[in-house]
Amino acid sequence: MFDHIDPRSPTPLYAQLASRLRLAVAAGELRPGEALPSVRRLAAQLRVNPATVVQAYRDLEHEGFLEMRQGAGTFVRDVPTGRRTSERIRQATVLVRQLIADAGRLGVSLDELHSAILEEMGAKAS
Amino acid sequence: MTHAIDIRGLHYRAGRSFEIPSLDLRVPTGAIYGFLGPNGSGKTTTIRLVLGLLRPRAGDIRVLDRPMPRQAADVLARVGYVPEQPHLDPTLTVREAMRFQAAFYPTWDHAWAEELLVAFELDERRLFGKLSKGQKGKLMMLLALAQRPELLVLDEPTDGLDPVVRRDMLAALIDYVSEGGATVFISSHLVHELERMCDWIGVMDQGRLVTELPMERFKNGIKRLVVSGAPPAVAAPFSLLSRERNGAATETWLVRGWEPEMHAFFDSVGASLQRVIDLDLEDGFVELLRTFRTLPPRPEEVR
Amino acid sequence: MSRRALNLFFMAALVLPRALVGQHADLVRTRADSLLREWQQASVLAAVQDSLRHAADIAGRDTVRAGALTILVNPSPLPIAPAAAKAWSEIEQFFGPAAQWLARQPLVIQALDPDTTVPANPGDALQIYWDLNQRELTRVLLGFADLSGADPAVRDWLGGPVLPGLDSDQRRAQVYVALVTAPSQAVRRCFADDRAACRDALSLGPTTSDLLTRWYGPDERRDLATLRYAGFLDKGVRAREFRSCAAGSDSACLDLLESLPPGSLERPLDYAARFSLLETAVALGGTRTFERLFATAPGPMGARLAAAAQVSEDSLLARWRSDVVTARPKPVPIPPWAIWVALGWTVAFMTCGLGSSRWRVS
Amino acid sequence: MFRVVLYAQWKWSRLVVTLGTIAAFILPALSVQGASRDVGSPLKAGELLSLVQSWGVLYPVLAAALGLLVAIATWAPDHRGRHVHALSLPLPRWRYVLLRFGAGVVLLAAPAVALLAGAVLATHLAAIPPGLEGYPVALTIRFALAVLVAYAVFFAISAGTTRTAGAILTVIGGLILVQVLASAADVHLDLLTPVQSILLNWPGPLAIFTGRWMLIDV
Repeated sequence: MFDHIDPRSPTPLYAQLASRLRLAVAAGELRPGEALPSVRRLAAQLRVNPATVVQAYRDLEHEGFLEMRQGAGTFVRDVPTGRRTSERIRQATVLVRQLIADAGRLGVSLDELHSAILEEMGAKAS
Repeated sequence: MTHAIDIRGLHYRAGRSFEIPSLDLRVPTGAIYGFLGPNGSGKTTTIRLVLGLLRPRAGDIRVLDRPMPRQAADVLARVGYVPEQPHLDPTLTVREAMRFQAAFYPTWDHAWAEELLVAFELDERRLFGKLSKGQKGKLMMLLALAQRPELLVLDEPTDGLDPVVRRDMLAALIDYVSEGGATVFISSHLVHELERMCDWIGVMDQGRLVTELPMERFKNGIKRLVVSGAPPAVAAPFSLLSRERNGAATETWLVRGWEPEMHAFFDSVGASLQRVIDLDLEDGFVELLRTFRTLPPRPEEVR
Repeated sequence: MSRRALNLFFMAALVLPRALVGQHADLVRTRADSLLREWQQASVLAAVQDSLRHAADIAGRDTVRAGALTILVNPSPLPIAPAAAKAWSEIEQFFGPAAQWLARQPLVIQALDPDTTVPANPGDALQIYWDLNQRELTRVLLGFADLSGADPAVRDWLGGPVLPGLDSDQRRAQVYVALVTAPSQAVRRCFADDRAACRDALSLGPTTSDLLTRWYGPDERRDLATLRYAGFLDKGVRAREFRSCAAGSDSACLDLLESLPPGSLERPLDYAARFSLLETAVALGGTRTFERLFATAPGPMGARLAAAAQVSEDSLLARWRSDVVTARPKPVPIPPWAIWVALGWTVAFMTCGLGSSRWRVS
Repeated sequence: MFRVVLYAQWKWSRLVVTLGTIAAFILPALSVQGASRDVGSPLKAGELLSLVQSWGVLYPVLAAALGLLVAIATWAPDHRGRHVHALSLPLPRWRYVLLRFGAGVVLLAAPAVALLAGAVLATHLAAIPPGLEGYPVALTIRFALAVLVAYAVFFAISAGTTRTAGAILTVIGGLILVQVLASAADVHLDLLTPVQSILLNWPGPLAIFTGRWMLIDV
């Protein structure tokens, strides 16, 4: 789940960690009520600063995905399905926006982009 | 105690060869402080001064809130040190080296030492001299960690070691830090490793401290801007480190202290900011050093 | 050519022909006669030359007298008067009135400038550099206050000059070591407080025929014959007897040792031992001891010394032995304070180890 | 703390110490061989003294060798690690040097005790002629002091950095050089004998070594 954390990327590690967790919860990899690794173990495993892990857990707790029970650890909250789909859509728009920015830089026009997407999706559908 | 290490106006000179004219360095308690710098920039000397192995000519060094090197003996009992060159006696076996070290540190944790011994897969009967470079590194880390220090001073602990050994050592280090909240002062050339772990970065070059910032501010602070149509002289809200023309239309600026809202500045001077390129720690470090050596040193706005 | 050189020449000339004894005996005889005539003529010449030099020595010196001590010395910065006085007081204290005999034996001193002159021909005068201080000069003078002339028998018994006793404690310690280590059964018995053995060891009694057997035990005799005097005995007619002695026959060894020329067999104790006995006699007899000694009739020294010291020979020997035993030298020569000095140095060097590299990580 | 330093030091110098101990034990016995009771004709006093004296010269040699080798073994690892380890230990430098020195002294106690045992045994077994006596205790005290002084001297020299050791050697070298030059230019200048007399006579440091080492003496 956390295999491609990239310390070199400009987005801070806690943000990368948080988005990975959010995705996992959204995609159902982490079922509600499941316990997350302790800050100490995850930090040691990923060899990142413990503060990074704590901040990621706190952000997600703030967003309602996780709950940190004092002394017992961190658990996945029961997220309503609507919440999970809206999260997935949000992820999709982020991906698309990134795609468009890259296309612009490469001088690819929107129509060409659109037709490429349809073609790819068509191949996938058939 | 706000800072585990607090160096003010340190001046040190060894013969004619090398000098630290004046150094101010402060490591917040509980931080993992990465100490970057090219070879020969005085990193190891600074570390030895912090540990009281060397006596400064002037300046005030306080480690764990105690003056060094006057109270070196008491402070060193609470500091774990992994030197650049393993300095243990080669004729002692791993077990004997551990027993030797344990006798000197009141806070030595025997149980944890055994745990680490197993975790690091060290054969306790082998002579220290016969261990591989990686095993020696692991043993040094073991000895430093097993004494449960409040401050860990690591001088390029993982340099030149294979990834597996590095992973084990850093995992144990992070495990200890996250458990006890100890402070780590680690110098290394493996920049991306520091990037993962450190929340503070200090850069040293030619005996002077270039900058000392939290990791985020260091990384976000340095950007490369692709600009077109900018007038030659410009007074910018950020510090312009270098300007290079690439092709007819655009220039690449290297800037420090960049804030997102500074986009407006370009409109005000009639230039257009095409792109903001982020730098990772390594690029940032390299660029910083390159420009630092060209620009005359001027007092940094620190923190 | 001085007389000594002349004698040597004559001896060589005589001894050499003996080696050719087998050939032309008459030729050798005529040769010897002509040499004899030559030798007589040369000795007359030598005598004349000596008296001439003697006269030259006396001239140009001033005489210094202290008691019976008369010294002729050329003018020099030597503190001769005070040294002579000091020496005389010591001589008189030891020899008592007998010291007057010294008046007959004036001492001629040729004082030399230590920086320039190198002592040329010795002649009779005692040549000394004049940078000696008074104490050293006194010892030199005492070294020449030799009373052997007064009683040659005492000198022969002693086996050395009859001088005033100096550093007697040191000498007695030396005698103690000799008493313990001398390879002679008489000495060992004397150490074990056997008076008669002491008498023999100090050769105080008449030289009887069995003295040799009393001096040395059988294996000591064998060592003497086969090692000490091998050079003389393992030659010519005695070679066979030498081999049988070496093989272990005691009688052969005895004959060999008795065949040695008289007086050449070394006595079990040395000059120091006998001189310490003399000192004990003076200690017992007081200052007139030597006067009485020189007055006693010639005979075995034991009786003469006892008479001079006015005590029985037995008690003289007892006192001498106890003096020597009490003068036993200290065994291991480290004085107790040396232990503290050594420990002090140890601590000193240890602290040197401190300054090594406290601040310089080399 | 002392125990581990002692153990570490034992590990470095155990060969030297064991050999030294064995040598110290058998030396007295060797020095009186041929004088033991059961031999036919026991040695005469003179022979015994000369025998004991000839062997006696080995005591100071053994003492100096032990002092030198143990001192070198003491500081060798530190030099190799260039003293970083020692200085990073949480105790003041003087206590560290004291521990090192103490450990060395404890190790050197073994040969001294062995010598005492050997000497007592030897004087007991030897047929000592009248007038002579055995001095095992005095000899052992002297040997122990000699070992101590030797150990301290070499301890100081090898504790110093190569610079201080170099300085000492240059001083000695300089003295000898000046002496050689002086005698070459036949200038009447004698440096060595006063230095030698200062060192070798009481209360000089090396005076303990000079003189006769006699297990059995007058």
